[in-house]
Amino acid sequence: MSATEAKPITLIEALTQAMAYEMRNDERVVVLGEDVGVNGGVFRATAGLHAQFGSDRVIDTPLDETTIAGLTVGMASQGMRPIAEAQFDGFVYPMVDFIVSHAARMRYRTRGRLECPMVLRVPWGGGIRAPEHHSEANEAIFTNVPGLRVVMPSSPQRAYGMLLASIREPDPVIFFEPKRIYRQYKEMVPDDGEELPLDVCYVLRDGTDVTLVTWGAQVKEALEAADKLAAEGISAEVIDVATLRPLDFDTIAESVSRTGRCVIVQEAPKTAGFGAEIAARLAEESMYDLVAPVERVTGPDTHIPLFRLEMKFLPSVDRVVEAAKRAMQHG
Amino acid sequence: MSATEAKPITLIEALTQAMAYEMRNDERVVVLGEDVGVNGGVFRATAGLHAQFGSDRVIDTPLDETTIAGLTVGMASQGMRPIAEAQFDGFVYPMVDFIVSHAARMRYRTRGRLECPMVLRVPWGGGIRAPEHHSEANEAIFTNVPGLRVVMPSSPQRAYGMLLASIREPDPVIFFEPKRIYRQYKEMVPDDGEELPLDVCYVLRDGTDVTLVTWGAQVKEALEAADKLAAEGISAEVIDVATLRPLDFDTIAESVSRTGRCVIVQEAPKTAGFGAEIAARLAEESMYDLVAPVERVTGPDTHIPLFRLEMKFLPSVDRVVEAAKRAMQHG
Amino acid sequence: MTLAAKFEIEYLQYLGPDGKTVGELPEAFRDPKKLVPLFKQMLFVRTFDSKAIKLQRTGKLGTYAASLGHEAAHVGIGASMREDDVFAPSYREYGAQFMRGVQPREVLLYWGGDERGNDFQGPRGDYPWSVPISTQCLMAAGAALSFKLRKQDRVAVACCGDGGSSKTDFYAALNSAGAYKAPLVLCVINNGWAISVPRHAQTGAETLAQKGIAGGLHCLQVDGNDLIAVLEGMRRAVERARSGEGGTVIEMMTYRLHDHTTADDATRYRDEAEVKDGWTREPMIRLRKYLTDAGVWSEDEEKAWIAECEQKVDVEIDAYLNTPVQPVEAMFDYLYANPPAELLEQREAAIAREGRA
Amino acid sequence: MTLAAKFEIEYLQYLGPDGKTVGELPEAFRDPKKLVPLFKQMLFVRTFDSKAIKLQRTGKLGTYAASLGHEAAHVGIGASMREDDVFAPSYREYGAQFMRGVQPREVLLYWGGDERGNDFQGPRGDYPWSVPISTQCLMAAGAALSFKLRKQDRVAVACCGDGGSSKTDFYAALNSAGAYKAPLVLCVINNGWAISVPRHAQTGAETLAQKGIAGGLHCLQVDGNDLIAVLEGMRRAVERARSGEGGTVIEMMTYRLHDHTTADDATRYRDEAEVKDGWTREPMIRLRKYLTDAGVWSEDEEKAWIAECEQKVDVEIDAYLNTPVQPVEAMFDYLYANPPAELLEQREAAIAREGRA
Ligand SMILES: Cc1ncc(C[n+]2csc(CCOP(=O)(O)OP(=O)(O)O)c2C)c(N)n1
Ligand SMILES: Cc1ncc(C[n+]2csc(CCOP(=O)(O)OP(=O)(O)O)c2C)c(N)n1
Ligand SMILES: [Mg+2]
Ligand SMILES: [Mg+2]
Repeated sequence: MSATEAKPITLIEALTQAMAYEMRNDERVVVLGEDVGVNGGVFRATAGLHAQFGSDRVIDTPLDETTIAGLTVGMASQGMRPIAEAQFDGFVYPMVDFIVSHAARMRYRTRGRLECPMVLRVPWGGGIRAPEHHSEANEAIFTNVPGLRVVMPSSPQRAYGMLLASIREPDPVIFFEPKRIYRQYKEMVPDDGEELPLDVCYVLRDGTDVTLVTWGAQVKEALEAADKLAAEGISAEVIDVATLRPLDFDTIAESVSRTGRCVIVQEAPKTAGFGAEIAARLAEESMYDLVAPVERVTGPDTHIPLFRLEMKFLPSVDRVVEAAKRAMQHG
Repeated sequence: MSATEAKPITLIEALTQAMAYEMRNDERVVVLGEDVGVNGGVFRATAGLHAQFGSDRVIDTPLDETTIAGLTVGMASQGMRPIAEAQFDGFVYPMVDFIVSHAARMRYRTRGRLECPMVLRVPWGGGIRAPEHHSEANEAIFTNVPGLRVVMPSSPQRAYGMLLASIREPDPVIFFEPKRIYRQYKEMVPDDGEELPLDVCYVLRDGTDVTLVTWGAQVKEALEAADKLAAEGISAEVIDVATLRPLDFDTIAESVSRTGRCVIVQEAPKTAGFGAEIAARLAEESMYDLVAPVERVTGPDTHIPLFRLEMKFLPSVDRVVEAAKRAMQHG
Repeated sequence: MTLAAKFEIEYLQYLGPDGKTVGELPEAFRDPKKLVPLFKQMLFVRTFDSKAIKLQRTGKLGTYAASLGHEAAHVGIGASMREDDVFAPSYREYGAQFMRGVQPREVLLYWGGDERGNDFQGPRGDYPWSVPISTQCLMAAGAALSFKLRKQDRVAVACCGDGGSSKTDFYAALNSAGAYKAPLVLCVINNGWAISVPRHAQTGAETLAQKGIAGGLHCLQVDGNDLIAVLEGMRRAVERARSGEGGTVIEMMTYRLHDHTTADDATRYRDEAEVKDGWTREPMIRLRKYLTDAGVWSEDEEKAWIAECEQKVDVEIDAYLNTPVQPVEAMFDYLYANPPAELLEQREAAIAREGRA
Repeated sequence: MTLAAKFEIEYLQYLGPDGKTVGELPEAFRDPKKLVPLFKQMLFVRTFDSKAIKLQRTGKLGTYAASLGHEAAHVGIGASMREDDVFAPSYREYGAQFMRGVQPREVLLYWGGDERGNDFQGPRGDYPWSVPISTQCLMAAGAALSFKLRKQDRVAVACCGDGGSSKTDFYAALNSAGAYKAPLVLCVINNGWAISVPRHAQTGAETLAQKGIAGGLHCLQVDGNDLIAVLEGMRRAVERARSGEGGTVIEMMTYRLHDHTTADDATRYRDEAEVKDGWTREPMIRLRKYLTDAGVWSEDEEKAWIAECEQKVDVEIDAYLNTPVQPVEAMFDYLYANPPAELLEQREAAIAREGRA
């Protein structure tokens, strides 16, 4: 076992560290995907794993996402714990059938006879000046699917702890990785094998006037917006949803019960994105707490454009600030 | 051209009638899918079309949904107007990649150089005692995807008019067909080639106390619930969403501005289903109109069970009535 | 002309439709006595089939997919596997499954709309029935890969139909099994039809066996109505797989004598004459003739055995019919090993609602 | 042994790495003069490539996929098509595309992060670049089917890589084209690598050409560094398709001399020696030698032509660099022919926000 290193690491390094930890401790764990082997993944998430664990544990696949998904389900249902990598968000669509029709219901349809403990890692979202089909915020493809867990960590520590928990989880986890913040900043992440829960939202900043709820890369925008708002005397609470499914609505509701206002920040296009679920829960369960209409700050209802324009698609700090101020005009 | 027939027809007959009408009038229109030819489709939606239009217009495909989707996009982008059939809802998942990555953005990514005028017909939902994977309410897979239209008619007349409009639409349409009501009742549907708009909700029943909003097979439950509520002196307005994307929220908002209460009825599992979007819009735009929390009556957050239990999964009239009454306790 | 590659695909047949042997029998299956238990198994399946169809016709079963005509293929497959191998069926390979310990009542429960049908009491590692066509082939490739990685002496066997051989998942299975030299046997049960779509409309390939060439798999075509050919083909394929030589695509030529399922009406799309012809080539007649000629089977034995089969099946049918519907909470159970709190709340609410109803 | 089927796959090579002919040249390509414009096209592409890479290195272009080493294959494909045929590229077949009228500035716009790069001013019916691997093959099958149904005398040609030949969409394309005998030519440009994954890890098949057998397509393997072999292979394939005989899978053996894209670092996974060897077999040297030996090309001509190419490319680069970024509303435009009201509202809001910014 490698010694706990005492230097801060990035989010993507935290992912590598988590995989290596669990591979050392559970030989059922294997990694598979395109270019995950010698190359260490196009983002380097699996860097070093092939050298450390060999070709029977770190497996390059033929170039086909249906294949990756199908093999993963096949292996998981026979007692392995595969971690599959989708090279980019835009390439998960061919995996949808196996995820929805098999992974998400292997346990259910066999009454527990077979299970499907797998993790699908998906580098997620825009903002890295990538080519076409490499920048999709498509979590809503999975959030209405029963039997899945859908998570999206947004810090090195949460990435480490939540990936460990996802690998250990006996049911399938869709693990979105906000690639824009893969290397945004470093944090101390002790390699202690401590997992984090897969059913809680994180309050990253306390506030009293308005609750900013978001996940993934937009956590940064929300925190910056909170700074700006503070400068104008508005106290914003910031919540990182972290696990979309199952949603820890209690944490959000509790916050809104104090602030009375909620701004949901979502990278995906607005209509029927996951933010709608949070707004819906507020409309059902927090109506009497709300003093202002719920606000959604999202991508527009179009495809994320190629990179010359993509930053105009993504929710900006300014738009979050404006929405919060609009909310402040009520109540 | 066949004479307009003067007898009432079912929803599925209305679909056949619409396809035949448009195939007579636009030779670019072809039908393709598994068993759509001589067999007339497993639900008989294409019955008679092969005899009438021949193998070049009514095309049996190899057994592969990826193939159906890919060929359809290929044909549509070369000037044809294909109507593809997914045999059952549970088999659309392998089509997701072509729908999302290509159909929904062919025009967008080529700046209008190529387009993708296609219809994907999807027999949808539970309640017909079908085998596994044949009863899925999975519209949320598509409702967060820009560039698509997502429709779901719930009467023979709307089926006819909306299918005509969908075929004529220059952009891709996902056309969900609530199979439980394929043959539920008949209506006079003149074969006059008149299309219906793809961006309006239908108010099926006026009311003043509560608005019941639904789509697909649950329209029946909503109407029956309205009857029951009327018997108890509660006046329910019933709205058939009919087109999920683009959503005619104005009609819903206008209704709620009068009733102050909204019950959303959705067959799909609750979390992050399309009902969430409607609730979210209410939370954003109708907060000051609402006198009661929004209610969602949905399938539970699990897979629809096999048919011995499936009716316990589907939203029942009683649950809609209860939700409406809960709403009536407010305001 | 320089050749980049060349291929030949063998066809196996040992027992003609007339029950006479064709060429020399393979070593392993020369003793007709050894075939008797398999013939009995085929008779059992046929009995089960006809009773299941009747159950459906009288409203006591949902849609049912019969195996009529496929008995030699299915039983031959079942006979070729070890207990700890893994089987990935489509939805009608009862012959193979019964031999692996699946109970007839489970088949009935499944088509009767009850998830417990998939909870096979016998082969705990086998895949459940797979309605999404050919996805089982790719899961089986994953299983085979996991055997190879863990150095387990096990083979994965998957079945799909002629229609299923068009499915991209089938291609993904053979491509990946080939890439990894994984111990996979893909059985394509070519019964001529995929619901209403005839074999020739599925592909321009002259055989379905040759699809394996695309992935570097071994390819074999056998008379799927000839139990001996199925056994010999499977023996070769399974041995190859077990010895690390890689996977095989084996096409078994048979015929679907029944409608696709009880929800289908084949008269809409297929000629009576073709079906009639199919009956002359079906698997039981020839095997019965062969075994009777060999003196290891008789009409009396058959009568007695069929009576026994009927009794056995009736016991299973009773067990099925007397299995109470699952309680409402069944639709929440087994969704997650660790169900989220919200789901448990929905579960409680559903139970409470039942209590009230 | 009874055979179910047998197959042979031909390999074509006419020009060895040394520039000497191998065997008899095909009728249609015996006149070396006719090859000169194609060689010039190959030189143009190579010039373009190196300038594009430089642009990327200096931060003026996004990720770029070079075509270095693939020039014979790409140009040979482009030369074999008619204007009204349809081409479905992956993302690096500039050689073919330039011949069809795609402008270098469009390539740059695309990799420069601007959708207008896909709005080819030349071949209006061609498919845009296809990042989702091999999906273009299946769309091309749909195009081919539509030509057949409408009795149009047109052929669809798609390209994918060795990696792309593992993709289920590739298999779906060959399966359906075979089923419909549609006029489709599938070119598998086997350059040895799919990013870091070597050809042998993609499949157990000894050639990629043989994948066509799975769908009953004609199969052919050619030396993809030999322009004449590419031309002759394509001629046969396109003629077959045009005459209604059906589709072909044609594997072109070449080598990726550059990193996968500018975002890749191939030294992480591939030997320098292999690349060095690749350079000895690349397509320009042999063709230059052959044409020079034949007296139809000279060093001086080459110098002059390259100078011309550089100028041409510089004009295109200028055009690209001077293309203003699209206004913010571009991300709403062309999403729908008839945009929904709500989208138009979002569009207005975005424009208003820009005005304020
Ligand atoms: C993905 C998918 N698409 C469509 C269907 C509907 N369907 C069920 S069986 C069948 C035909 C299967 O034919 P074949 O593979 O030849 O098997 P057979 O039924 O003849 O045994 C079809 C189209 C399905 N179950 N799954
Ligand atoms: C569906 C999909 N998966 C993954 C990728 C990422 N990717 C881009 S190119 C490539 C390798 C392609 O290799 P090959 O098909 O041999 O073509 P080449 O780049 O060598 O020309 C991969 C994996 C992608 N673009 N699309
Ligand atoms: Mg069949
Ligand atoms: Mg390659």
